[in-house]
Amino acid sequence: MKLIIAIIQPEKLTDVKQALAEANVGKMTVSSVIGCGAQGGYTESYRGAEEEISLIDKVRFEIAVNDEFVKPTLDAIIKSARSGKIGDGKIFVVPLEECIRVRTGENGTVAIG
Amino acid sequence: MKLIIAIIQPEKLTDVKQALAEANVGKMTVSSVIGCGAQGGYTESYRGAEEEISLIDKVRFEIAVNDEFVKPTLDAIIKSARSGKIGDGKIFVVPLEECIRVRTGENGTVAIG
Amino acid sequence: MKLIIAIIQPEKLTDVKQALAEANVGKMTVSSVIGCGAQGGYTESYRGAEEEISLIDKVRFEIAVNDEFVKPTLDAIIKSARSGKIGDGKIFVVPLEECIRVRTGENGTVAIG
Amino acid sequence: MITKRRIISFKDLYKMFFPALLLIGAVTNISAADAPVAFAEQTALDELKVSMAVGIDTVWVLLAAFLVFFMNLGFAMVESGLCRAKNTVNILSKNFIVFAISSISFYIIGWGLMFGNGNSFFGIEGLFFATGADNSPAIGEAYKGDYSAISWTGIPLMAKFFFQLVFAGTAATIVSGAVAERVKFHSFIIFSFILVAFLYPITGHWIWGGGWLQTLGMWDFAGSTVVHSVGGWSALAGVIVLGSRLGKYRSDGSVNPIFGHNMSLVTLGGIVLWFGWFGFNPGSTMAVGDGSAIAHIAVSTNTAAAMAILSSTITSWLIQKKPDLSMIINGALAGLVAITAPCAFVSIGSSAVIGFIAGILVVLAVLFFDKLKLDDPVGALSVHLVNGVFGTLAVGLFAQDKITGAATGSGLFYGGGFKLLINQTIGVLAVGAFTFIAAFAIWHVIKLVFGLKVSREEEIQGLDIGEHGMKAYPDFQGFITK
Amino acid sequence: MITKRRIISFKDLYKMFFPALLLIGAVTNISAADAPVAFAEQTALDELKVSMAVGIDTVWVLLAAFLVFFMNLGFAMVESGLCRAKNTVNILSKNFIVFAISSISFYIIGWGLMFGNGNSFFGIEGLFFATGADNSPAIGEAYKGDYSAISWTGIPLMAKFFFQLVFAGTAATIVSGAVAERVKFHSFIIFSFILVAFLYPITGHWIWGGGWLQTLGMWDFAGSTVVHSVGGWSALAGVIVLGSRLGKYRSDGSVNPIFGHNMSLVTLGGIVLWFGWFGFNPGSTMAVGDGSAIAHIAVSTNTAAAMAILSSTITSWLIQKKPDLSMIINGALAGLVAITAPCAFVSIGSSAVIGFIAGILVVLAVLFFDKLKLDDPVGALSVHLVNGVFGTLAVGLFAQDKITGAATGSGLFYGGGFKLLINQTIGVLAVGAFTFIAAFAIWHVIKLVFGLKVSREEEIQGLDIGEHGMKAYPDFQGFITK
Amino acid sequence: MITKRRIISFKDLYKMFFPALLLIGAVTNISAADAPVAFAEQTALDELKVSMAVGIDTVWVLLAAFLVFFMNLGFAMVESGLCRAKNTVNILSKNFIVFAISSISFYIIGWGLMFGNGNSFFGIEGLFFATGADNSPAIGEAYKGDYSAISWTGIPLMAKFFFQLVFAGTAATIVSGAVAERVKFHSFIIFSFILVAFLYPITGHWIWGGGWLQTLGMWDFAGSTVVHSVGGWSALAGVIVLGSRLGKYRSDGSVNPIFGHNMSLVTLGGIVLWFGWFGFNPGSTMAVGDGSAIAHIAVSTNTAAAMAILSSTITSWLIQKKPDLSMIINGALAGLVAITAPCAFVSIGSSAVIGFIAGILVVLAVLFFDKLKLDDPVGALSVHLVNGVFGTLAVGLFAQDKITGAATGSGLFYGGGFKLLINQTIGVLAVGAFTFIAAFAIWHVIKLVFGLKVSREEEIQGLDIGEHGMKAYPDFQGFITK
Ligand SMILES: Nc1ncnc2c1ncn2[C@@H]1O[C@H](COP(=O)(O)OP(=O)(O)O)[C@@H](O)[C@H]1O
Ligand SMILES: Nc1ncnc2c1ncn2[C@@H]1O[C@H](COP(=O)(O)OP(=O)(O)O)[C@@H](O)[C@H]1O
Ligand SMILES: Nc1ncnc2c1ncn2[C@@H]1O[C@H](COP(=O)(O)OP(=O)(O)O)[C@@H](O)[C@H]1O
Repeated sequence: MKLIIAIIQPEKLTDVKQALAEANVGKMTVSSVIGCGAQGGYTESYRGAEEEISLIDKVRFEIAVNDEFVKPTLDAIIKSARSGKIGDGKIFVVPLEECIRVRTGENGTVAIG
Repeated sequence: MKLIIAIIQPEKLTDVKQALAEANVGKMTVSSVIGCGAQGGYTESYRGAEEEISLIDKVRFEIAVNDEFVKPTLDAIIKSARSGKIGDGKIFVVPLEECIRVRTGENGTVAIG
Repeated sequence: MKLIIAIIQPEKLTDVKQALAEANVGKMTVSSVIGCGAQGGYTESYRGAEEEISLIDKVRFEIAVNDEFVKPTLDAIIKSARSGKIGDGKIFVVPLEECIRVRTGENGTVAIG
Repeated sequence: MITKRRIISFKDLYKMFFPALLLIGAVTNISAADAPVAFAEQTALDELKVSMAVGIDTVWVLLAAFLVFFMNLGFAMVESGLCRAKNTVNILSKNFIVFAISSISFYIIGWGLMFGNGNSFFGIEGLFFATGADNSPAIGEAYKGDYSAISWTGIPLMAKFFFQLVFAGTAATIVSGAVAERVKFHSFIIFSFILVAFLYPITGHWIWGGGWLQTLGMWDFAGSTVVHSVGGWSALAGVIVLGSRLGKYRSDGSVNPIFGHNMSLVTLGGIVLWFGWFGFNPGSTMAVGDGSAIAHIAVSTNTAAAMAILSSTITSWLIQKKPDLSMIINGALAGLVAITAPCAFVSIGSSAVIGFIAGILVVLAVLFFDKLKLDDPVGALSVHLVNGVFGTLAVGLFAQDKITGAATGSGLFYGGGFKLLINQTIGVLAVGAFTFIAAFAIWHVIKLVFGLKVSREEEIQGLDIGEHGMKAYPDFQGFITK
Repeated sequence: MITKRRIISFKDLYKMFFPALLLIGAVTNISAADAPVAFAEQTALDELKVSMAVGIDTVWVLLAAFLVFFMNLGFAMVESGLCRAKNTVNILSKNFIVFAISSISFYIIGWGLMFGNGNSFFGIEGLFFATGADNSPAIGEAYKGDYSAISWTGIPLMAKFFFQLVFAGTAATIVSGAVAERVKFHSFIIFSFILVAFLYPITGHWIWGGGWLQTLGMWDFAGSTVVHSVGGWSALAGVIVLGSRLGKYRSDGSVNPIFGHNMSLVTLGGIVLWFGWFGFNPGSTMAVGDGSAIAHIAVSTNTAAAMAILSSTITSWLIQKKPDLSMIINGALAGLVAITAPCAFVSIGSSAVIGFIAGILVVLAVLFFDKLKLDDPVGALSVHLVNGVFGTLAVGLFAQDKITGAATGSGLFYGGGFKLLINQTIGVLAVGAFTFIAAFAIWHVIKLVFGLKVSREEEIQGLDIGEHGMKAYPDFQGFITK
Repeated sequence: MITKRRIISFKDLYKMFFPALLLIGAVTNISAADAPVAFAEQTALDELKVSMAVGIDTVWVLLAAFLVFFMNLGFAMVESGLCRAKNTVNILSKNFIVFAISSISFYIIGWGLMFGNGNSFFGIEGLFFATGADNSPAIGEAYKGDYSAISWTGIPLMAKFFFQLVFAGTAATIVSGAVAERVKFHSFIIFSFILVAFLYPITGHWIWGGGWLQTLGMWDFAGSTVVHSVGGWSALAGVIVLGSRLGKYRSDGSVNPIFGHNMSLVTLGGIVLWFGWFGFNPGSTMAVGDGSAIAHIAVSTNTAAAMAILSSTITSWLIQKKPDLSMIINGALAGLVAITAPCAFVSIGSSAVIGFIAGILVVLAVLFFDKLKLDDPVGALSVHLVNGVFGTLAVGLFAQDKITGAATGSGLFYGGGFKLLINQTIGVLAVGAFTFIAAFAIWHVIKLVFGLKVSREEEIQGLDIGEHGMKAYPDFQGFITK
């Protein structure tokens, strides 16, 4: 089992969700983050003082999947989140040792979906 | 050492915190997320247009624990977060290679608590 | 490759970002969390009712780095986030199996930076 | 109401005399003094005097009414600000629609029940749609029509109606806050309609419409009882029938604070209400006269509010260890509610004392109602019920006969003995008993027929999604990427 | 405007007579009845009468003007609340600066074009800076100056100017909401200047400035057409030229809801607008007289708003399954816009019917414009255009001759036949055609010269950062650690 | 103040004459023309005239006072909106309670010090609780009482008191914003009490209470100096003694922007203040007369605000590259402050120029104070101090003798030479020196006795938790799951 963490552009949220659904990945946890990378930021100006904002709004996906789902999930995300512009984001894959469904207490691969 | 990630229903936050305390797990990081899974969403309607909201508010726990604490922590969460209804959430366990306490620079198992 | 997760005091955000830049770590994802640990909370009082707030605002860094960058990154964070007071925070290091740049599809160590 | 007829009879004498004169052609006390030759000019002068006064008085009453209307904003902001974000759309909707409901129900029958000529208990003539016979702005003897009880003011019928309408609307908005965050939208609408169509006008008739309390000599200048405590009693009944919000009281019986979501809105609302009160109290003269009464009332009203802010700040500081803004704002409103009945009958000094007491009362009342597990998210009971009662009784304590013209007789502290205080107490008890029992029954019927409380799930998710399918702050609740 | 001159001529007769008399020294109908000896006193009496009236009327008109000015807050809050947080600074800036623009452009030339003596189409005399010859407060025959069309009210020139200015400002703010979340800041400013300097005054001259529609006998008491539909037509042209917001319409053609970010502000704005309307409509008498007209108008205005709230709630409940607060508030405004033209010409009962219809119309119109893919974030078209037109036609249907004094003749439903309805229709069509075409051309020119829509990237990031370099709620958008 | 006595003496002549006449039984200039037989009617006429005027004037002054009171909302919203969410409850609390403090302190002694008969420096008679001898509404010669300096207006004492009270309150609210986000709650309360009880009334006495500046011939119609610069000087002293907010200035000396948390509230507040200014300036006539003065003032006030918005927008656009809404709103207020002194003494054209300059000044001043590391979160110094001074001097430059009746003599640009300008300058310097030094001393004493600034930890966590134990927006700050 793997835990897939993907950082994408906010406006891609629905597309990615869509694409994941088509890849039969229907369960995920999403959060609002700010990120900094190659993408240039912008300047905010207030009452004559300026500030360079380099942390830009992004959306973070956290998806636990069984090994056979890793590839399709990654492909779905890449396909749907890519605009080709700097700032498209990253995907990280972390080993997942255990997964438990709170409702039933089931664990392991059956608990993921 | 393990990093335990738990996604639960917002209204269970205090109960889970309570249960963890009783299990002598007093340190944690919590964040606000939205999640999608088996639980059905709801429809928002605005000025005649409708939208299906499938990403529902959840609370995310991130708890680093030493191995002997994994079981009690999981049990505490399951016990306290379970309502038996769809949407109760998931727990993920990820291997934790290192843990450092910023204040002191201590690391490893001593730094966790 | 490692995924470094750091929880710090909000007011240290700019310092840490600064220090990371100096350590040539320019890419990161940041989020707003609340945490509970040794640091004491405070009491909120409203219309005669009181509540003990033990979950305090923190900032969470998530940084994917290649192995040779782990040490400098940790040092940079510790150095810049430390105030010596309880509540300074924690750093967690998790194994990172894969990293993909959405824009290009590149993966592995090249995709991190 | 007698209150005001007296004010007039002492302050705007001419008003009582000349119209009569103009109609029955008698000789006025003034022109009597002059040579007959001057008579023609004299009457011309009188005519002018009256016609001018009608214009000025109408402008004053309408502008005051606009200010009172504006209090709807104050209530909407205070009440939504003191509740949670997830219930904001619902509270705003209730407060926005409730004045529309009031406008219609008061127009259909409320006005007639309250001011129509009738028996000691309710109006009978000109009952529907304010369309009874009426020769306003004729006043006093000269008035011929179905609404004699309010014929002491020389303004057009529609001006009288509109001014009274905005008062009726206020009573209904009071209830909205107390039952917030759990009441079903349509059930609240139904109750509001009944309140303004029947409950409010009936007790209003007793005190302002020529009913038995007015005859008895119970004085309520601008409505501590007629408006505020009536709203308060109805709210109390609602809170009891409805029960408290989920999680308000911990298993150990202690109170779990449910924080209001927006103190900026609460403060905004508080200042708007204070502003509107300058229409509510001074406007209740419904005549300008020589201006001294309205000026006095403006100052007594403001002084009471100011003192109540100080005393509620101190009380909250002492009890809660830190000054609680929500308590301070409740304090200001408490002072305003308390001075509403006595504002024209007491000295500025007395208004300061009344305000000071009100500010302490409201803080203690909030804690008290929570002890009783009566869950009132916005403090409506502490502000409008407790201080509506206190303000009405305060007349019996602090009144100074004719201080602005009204022959109230003096209160206990000014050598008037217990007479006035007893009348006030009778009024408080009678109105309280009637309104509470009737409201209690109505809430129950509504509960049986339509249901009253939303489901546990809806309460957790919030009434905004449940009742309206939308959020108040979509960009800040959860997050949106549009 | 004739409307009002008639009101005066029937209700404040003396106003038309005495000043003339005072100047030409003739004998008045009243003093004529008296013995010559009484003459001196009589004139003194007349002088007093007039001088008093000037004071009262000026106070009334200025206070009403302040209320109308305050509507700027209402528009700013409703419009920003119905848009997204990321565009809030931009919308607020537009609404805040637009009244400044209007103040200047109306002062420079707008007032002159609208009220200056001229031909049937626009004013010519005293064109610039409201500095034409003028002997206000003299009225009727006695008036000598460049602004005869508005000489029916006996107040100082600056009072007339200020009251008309706040109306002009309203027309411009209407446009702001419809083009929100995508229009370039400076392009909007330019359009607003032109609108208030030329478009608004020209059609205004037709109806209120002695132009051809006024002569024809088209009646618009407080501006359903002059103010609201003119704003609406300009907005419609803007929406068409500008195109819709990114992502408003899904590929499948369905509508993607773009939620307003702050329902508390929307409600606040709605109540403020309702409050301001009590200056807008009753104030348009521009004279107090015996107060009966302004009282009637206050009640008809409020009744229409109340009924519109109920009907829009019901309609929205039926169509959307749950009552949508944004629709209910649009409903209230729809009722107010619809009653603006007829408020002084119809009975309270009729105003209830007009309001009820307006509330239904506005909900259907919102759905309708979305079907046409005309993207109007705040419903400005449905409120101001659709109901501005409806309200103007309603005069032709519900008018009752002289109900508050104005000799409108009766409408279709009151035995007046089609005459009035036809005049109203001509007015609606003429003003609509002229304003829409002119506005359409102007928007196009601005588009070519300065550009109209911000870039896709800026629209995604939000106009606040793009146009102003700042956020409206930095502590809640993303997060800040200062 | 002389200002106003003159206005009256030129515009409402009868007011100065008849009451005297009524009391000393002399023959008026008018009745003199008539046959003695007409005398009786004449006096009756005069009586009526006066009694009517008292009513109208009282209504006008009270309604204007209500508008000025409402400015408290404007200040509360502008100031809290320009600060951070974590300090909102504290700022709202300060602004809400400060008017209560003012009401009490001005009632206890402020009024007496300011308007009581006394020497050139402060009032002595009728010092406490506004309870001195007084036979208002008698005016001029006819007035017998302790408050002669304000006997030029014929309204009841309580109306005079209330109008002056709301002005005093304004001065105190100005300070609140400048010291925001770091001052201890109770220390601020103490300062406010002293300011309104002593500082404000003393300089007020100099200019409006019959003091030496009034005698000298220094003119401040509605309070650019008396109210705004006094508030500004007190704020400046506070800012210096208090020091800047944590992290406002970077180690490299550059300014670290600390964003205001809610631009919607700031805009709301800005419009409310503009609205309230229509009571502040036109209301300061404290009499209606023939309405021409109040109409002129309404337009000059509005024109200055509009021009200031344009010039501040342009300036901010040029300097900051993008138009900064917070600067534009400061601009509007700057224009209003600047026109406060001259509004009744200058032409509409001049008011446009004054406003335009004010809008530029305020933007430059904001940048300037930041250069000096004087940390003023809301721009109170730039708006009220800088433009209060500028507006007062503008009288010396743009005044046109008797333009609305007041014999100010003409300013430098209208052939009056330097005389008036010198008087104005003396006034500015004297009031500035006295207020700044006194305020500086008081702030220091408070600092020593009670402490002034909250701890570093509290400043980081926010004063809402530190001083009040609650958050302003609990559902949006961090997150709540209730
Ligand atoms: N090494 C990293 N660790 C954590 N987050 C990263 C890392 N690299 C990129 N990100 C996230 O991905 C986002 C996009 O990265 P960026 O470098 O701007 O674009 P691109 O990936 O196309 O080069 C960043 O804003 C950040 O949130
Ligand atoms: N595979 C997964 N990856 C990430 N988050 C998940 C996953 N499965 C469930 N979740 C989180 O758990 C929440 C509850 O899951 P859901 O399927 O709705 O209920 P249940 O776990 O009882 O079946 C989801 O909203 C989501 O946030
Ligand atoms: N075991 C843990 N798991 C997850 N988060 C932790 C853990 N320990 C500490 N944290 C995070 O670090 C923050 C600071 O920890 P705390 O114990 O208060 O200070 P210190 O680390 O200096 O002892 C906490 O608020 C919490 O967010």
